[in-house]
Amino acid sequence: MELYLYIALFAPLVGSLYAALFGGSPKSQHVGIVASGLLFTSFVSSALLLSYVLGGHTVHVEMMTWIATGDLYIPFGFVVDQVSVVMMMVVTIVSTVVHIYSIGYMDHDKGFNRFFSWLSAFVFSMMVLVMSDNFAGLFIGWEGVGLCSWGLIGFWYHKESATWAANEAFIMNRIADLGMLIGIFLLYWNTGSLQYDVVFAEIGNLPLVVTTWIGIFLFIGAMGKSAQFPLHTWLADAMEGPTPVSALIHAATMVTAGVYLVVRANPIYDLIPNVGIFIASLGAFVALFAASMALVNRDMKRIIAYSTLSQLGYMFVAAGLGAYWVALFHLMAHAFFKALLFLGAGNVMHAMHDELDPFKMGGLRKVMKGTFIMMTLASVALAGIYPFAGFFSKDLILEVGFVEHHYVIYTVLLLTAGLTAFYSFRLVALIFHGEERYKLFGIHPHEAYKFMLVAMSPLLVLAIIAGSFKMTYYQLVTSLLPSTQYHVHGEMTYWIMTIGTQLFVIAAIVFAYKKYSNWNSVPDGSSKLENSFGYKLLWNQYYIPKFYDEVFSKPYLELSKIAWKQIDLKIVDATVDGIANIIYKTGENTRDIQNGNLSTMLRWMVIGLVVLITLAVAFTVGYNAVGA
Amino acid sequence: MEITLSHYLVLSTILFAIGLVGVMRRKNLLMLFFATEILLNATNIAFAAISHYIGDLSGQMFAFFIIAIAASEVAIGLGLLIVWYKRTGKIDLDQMNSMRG
Amino acid sequence: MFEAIAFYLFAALTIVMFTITVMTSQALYAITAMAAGMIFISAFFFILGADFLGAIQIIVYTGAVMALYAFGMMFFDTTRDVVEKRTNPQIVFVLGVLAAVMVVAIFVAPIVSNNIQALYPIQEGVGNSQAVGMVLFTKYLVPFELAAVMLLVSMIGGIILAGKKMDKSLTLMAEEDISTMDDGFEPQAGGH
Amino acid sequence: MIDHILTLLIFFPALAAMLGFVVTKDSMRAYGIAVAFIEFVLSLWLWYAYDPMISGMQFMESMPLIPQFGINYLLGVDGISLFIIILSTFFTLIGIASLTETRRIKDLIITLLFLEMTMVGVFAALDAIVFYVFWELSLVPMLYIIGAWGGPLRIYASIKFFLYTFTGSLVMLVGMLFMAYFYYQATGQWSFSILEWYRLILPENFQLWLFVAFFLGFAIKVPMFPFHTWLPYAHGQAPTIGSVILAAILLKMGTYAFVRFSLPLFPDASVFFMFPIAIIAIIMIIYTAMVAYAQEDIKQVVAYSSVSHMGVIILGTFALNVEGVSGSVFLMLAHGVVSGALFLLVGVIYDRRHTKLMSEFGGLASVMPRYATIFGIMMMASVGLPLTINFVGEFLSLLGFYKQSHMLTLTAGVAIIVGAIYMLAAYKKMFFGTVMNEKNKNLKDLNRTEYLGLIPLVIVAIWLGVYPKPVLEPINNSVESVIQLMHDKAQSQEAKARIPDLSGKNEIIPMQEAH
Repeated sequence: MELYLYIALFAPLVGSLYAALFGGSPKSQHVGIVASGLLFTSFVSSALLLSYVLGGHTVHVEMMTWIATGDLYIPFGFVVDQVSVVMMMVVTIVSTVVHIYSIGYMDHDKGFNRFFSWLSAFVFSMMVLVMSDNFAGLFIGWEGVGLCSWGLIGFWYHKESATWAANEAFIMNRIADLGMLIGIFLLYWNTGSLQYDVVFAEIGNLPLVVTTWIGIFLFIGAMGKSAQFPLHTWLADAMEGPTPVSALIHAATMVTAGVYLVVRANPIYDLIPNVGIFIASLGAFVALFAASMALVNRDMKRIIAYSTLSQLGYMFVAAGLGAYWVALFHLMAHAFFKALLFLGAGNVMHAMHDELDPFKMGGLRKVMKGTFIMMTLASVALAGIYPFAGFFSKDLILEVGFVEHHYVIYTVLLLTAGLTAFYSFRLVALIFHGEERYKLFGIHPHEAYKFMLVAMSPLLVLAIIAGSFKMTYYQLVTSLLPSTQYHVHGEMTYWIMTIGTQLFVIAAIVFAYKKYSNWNSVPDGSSKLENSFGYKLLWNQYYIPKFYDEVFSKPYLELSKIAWKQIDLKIVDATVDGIANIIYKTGENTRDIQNGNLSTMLRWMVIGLVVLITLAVAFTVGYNAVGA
Repeated sequence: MEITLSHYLVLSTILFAIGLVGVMRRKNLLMLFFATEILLNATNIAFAAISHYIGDLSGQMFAFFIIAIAASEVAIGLGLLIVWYKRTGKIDLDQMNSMRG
Repeated sequence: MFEAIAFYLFAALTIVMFTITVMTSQALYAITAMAAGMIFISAFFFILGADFLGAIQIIVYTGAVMALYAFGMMFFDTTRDVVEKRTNPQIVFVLGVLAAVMVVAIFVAPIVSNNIQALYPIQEGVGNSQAVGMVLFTKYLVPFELAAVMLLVSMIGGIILAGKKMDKSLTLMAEEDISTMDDGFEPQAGGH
Repeated sequence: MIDHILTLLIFFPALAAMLGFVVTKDSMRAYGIAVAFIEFVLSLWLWYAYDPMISGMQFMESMPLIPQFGINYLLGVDGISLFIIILSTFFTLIGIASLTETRRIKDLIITLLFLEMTMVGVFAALDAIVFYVFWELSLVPMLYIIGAWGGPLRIYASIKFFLYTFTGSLVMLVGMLFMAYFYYQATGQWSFSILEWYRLILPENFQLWLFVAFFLGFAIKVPMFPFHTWLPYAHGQAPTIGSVILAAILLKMGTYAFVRFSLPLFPDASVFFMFPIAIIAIIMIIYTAMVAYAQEDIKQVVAYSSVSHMGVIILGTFALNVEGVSGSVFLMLAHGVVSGALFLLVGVIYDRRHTKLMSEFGGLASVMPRYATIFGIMMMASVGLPLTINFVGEFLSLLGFYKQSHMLTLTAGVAIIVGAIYMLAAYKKMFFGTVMNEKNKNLKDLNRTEYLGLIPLVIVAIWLGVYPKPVLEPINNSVESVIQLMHDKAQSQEAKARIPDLSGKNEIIPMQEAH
């Protein structure tokens, strides 16, 4: 099984290096095919590992030493257990699909080879992240996905907005990574190791306050990667990257790494329920907060990105409340339908020549039947309608909130579920229904390549049926995660809740359809709604990006300039030069003594004589005085 | 009213001061030499006086050697002075600034 | 009493003479005053019982040194006033006095603290010249010889320096220049 | 021959440099590469012959120079100095191989070879006087390199460099002399041998004074805030090769000297000054990172980033535990490789455009993709991405210091954020966007000479990031003995508590190899 592990892990790396070999040369189809093939290999290996793990075994290998000094010992160790294998499956499935899809999507791009190099490198990093058996290895993957995300967001490097977004994403993540790093330091100095098994065995013996700090710092790391408030702004901006990237990185895998971390570190978070409550509250807040921004946005990809953010909030609610397996389940289900949604959006973008405003589309269902069906179904899944995947995972989270008696969280999540349904179908309605507004802009949309649609189909299937794996999944992961079942007490309450939720969501969908399916004009910012305070607030993302720009970015640049021009040059360096100048000027001024005039020299001689003799006398007197 | 060592030393001091003033005041090289002679003589008095009051001949010896030095100094100094005068036609200190730094 | 009178008299005379030497603008006055001052100083030596030193003082200073100066002055214009630029006379005086006081302080210090011992005590019943001779040719023989050599060297040095052609380097000159220079030299600012 | 390998390593380049005067100008480059290559192979041989399980000094050589004062020609290497020596020979080779300078190349190569002698000498010397001599001698070739081949302000920059560092070293010399005098007082004989000094336990107040004296010399060399202002000028004016050597090796002298002198000689003072120095280090990290962000000249960005990284090294050194000190020693190597490479990369673009202003560039990624790739790799290494060489050092340094102070490490950790900010911003300005400047449209990508210099650095940067063990293990063993020595010598309670006691475990921990 170790062989499969290594294949699953390194096949993407090989693909990446292969693509990198051709990085500088113009597009070559084989690069995409080879990379996708290797990804598929990785997927097959993961599937084999899954079947092995289903048999109740786990694989744990230690490839080689990485860092060993003092008491610190960090190996390159990999573990395939019930949790990581789920993640591996998610990552490999989605990335295989995205790779194949990208062959079509990036067809006309100059950087075709480079794209595959980055994309495969990302998968490799992600695999390292999920398979590592220690926190340092996790951190390698953690930073690795950050790097690849940087490269892929800024893939079209000639675009200012893309490179800006790339840097923003990287730096925001770095801020969070510092928290994570500190968490790792704390773990090491308190448990003496970074191996999961050792740490989790030791963690119970630590003082609660230390555990709390560890939990907080690790969660700060998770907040960055999973774009939780207040580090959320990068995710929406990251949509500058090519759409497959958004599907893979900013929906299905990387952003869920934070959830994975919390799930993985569940023995720590089990000990600190207070931090858990905080995580859950933040998650609920982000769920609502992001959904609200999605309501008014007019950028197709950003809407989906906010929805991702919102769903991540759901996952954190589950993880924070201790329902780790639920969080992981939602992570999985979400990965499938959200990736599908993004890829569909990619098709639309291609058709619309990179137009992103859904108000400029409309009626596309006639030309893009396949995409229309897929996106609709994905939206249904996202909204959580029975029997789609979203229903099983999302409703479960609502139940968790209810059962754990966090009714506020429950209410917020319920409300968010409605909003989710609304904005998802607002999008679908605007894109696929109504009048063909795109004609105003002289666009001739066309359906994507067939094979792209075929490539997307596994995701579609999974988005529909993933819910049915619930019990198998439950049995699998609960051998590692706490196996709490969340059942609402009382049959009646359960049914009322479930059906009520469904009705609420369906109502939201119907409302969205009613409002937008017959839309016939492109808003120009003059309507009453668009000028209302609430709309503006949401439109400007609560002014948070502006706030960051004004409060952090600009002052930092200003401060840096001051540090350089005022402090470094005018104070520090000027002091040094000042000292040198004093010495130089002293010499310059005292050289008049050496004016060559013997008479003056004689005078100086006499002065020197007087001084010396005075000193001699003074010291003699002083010495005698002391001696006496 | 006995003359003590202090009297001599005070006298020596006065003469030395005169000499020093001369050294500093004079710009004419020849006059400067005169002033140095005064300095030497001032110390000579002190040496002789101390020698007398201590009852030791060493002081006189020193004075003796000082006289010898003074004599050779004059010989060499005057020689140099004459050479300088021949070259420049001046023996003014203020104009000897070839050692300007 | 006699000693005191002599001391004060000669002290006053010496100071006056030397002051004239330092202050006058007439070179002739200066040299004359100094010669007189030297002789008066020798008087102190006699008073102090250092007869030999007194004699030397008169011979060497007034005889040799003054004569040298006098000869030296023949090169220069002695009738003219010595024009000198005066700068900061106060400083000059203050410094002079300070230095002198300090020198005295150094001289006085060991005497005051009485920790000086006579290395070559003056013996009773032996004349000064004899005593000086004894010390000079025993303990101070080497310095004495050195002083003699020094005087010799300075004499030679003086002669050569004052010699006529010292302003030209014979080693660096061409043959014909040397042969033609004998009658060519006159001081540029000849005063006589 | 192996017995005298250090002498050979030190004086071979000098000898070759003198012979270089008779080599013709055309073949000088080949000659220089050959000499540097032989020297590099010799240093690799040193590594090969080095026994990583012995923590003490190896290949010791001793020859009395002035026996009356106990000054000996004493050489030796341990895990700490071994790799810096290899780094020196490596960078001299890389530097000469990728030399693009055309003016008076013969003189330049001769100067470089002399510089190599002094660098190896500093790291191999175990006698304070020999150390000092090489330490000061290293200034002279650098003065020439900056002053003769530098930019418009070269005279100012070189003199500033020389006088500034020289002033600091003089104070250090006074410290050394006093140290020897103290040794004389204590034992009745003179000695300048560092190893002998190690045995001496100084009273705490003496330690403080001596520490300060040594500190001044080292801090200026490092350079630590606020003594860092000579560095931007030196880098700004120096030719590429000068900057490379300066950043890669010469700065390491200061940090190396901290580990070699300050820590083992003055353990109590080290503990006493730990927090003040940590605060200076943090100022270095954050403040210079901000200054780097404000720069308009790409070379200055790299120069200030050097200072910022040196801050992390200092922090690791004063963690005073095995993790931190090993990390800082490793980071010295890492920073050498990475900043050296970055300066080489800046040199590449400077050769083409004769400007270093970032505003002149933009969009280079499309014109010079390979250059952009290598620059990107090195930038990411500089930012401290895992699996690159810098990360190992930074991680260990910060980890080590975390044991001493939570808050300060948290603040110092901002390094990874601010480092990313200035580097990414600079990269964006240089490489991203569209090509606006006409002059940039037809720039040539890297040529063979440049690959020759850069590829090995890329390989090293990644190899040691993925598998640092061959280097880290000897470092670790030597650092352990230093830390143990410090613990044994420490007198104050606080120092005993701050410096871990390793005597409980075996001198050499058997490393469990992965199965």
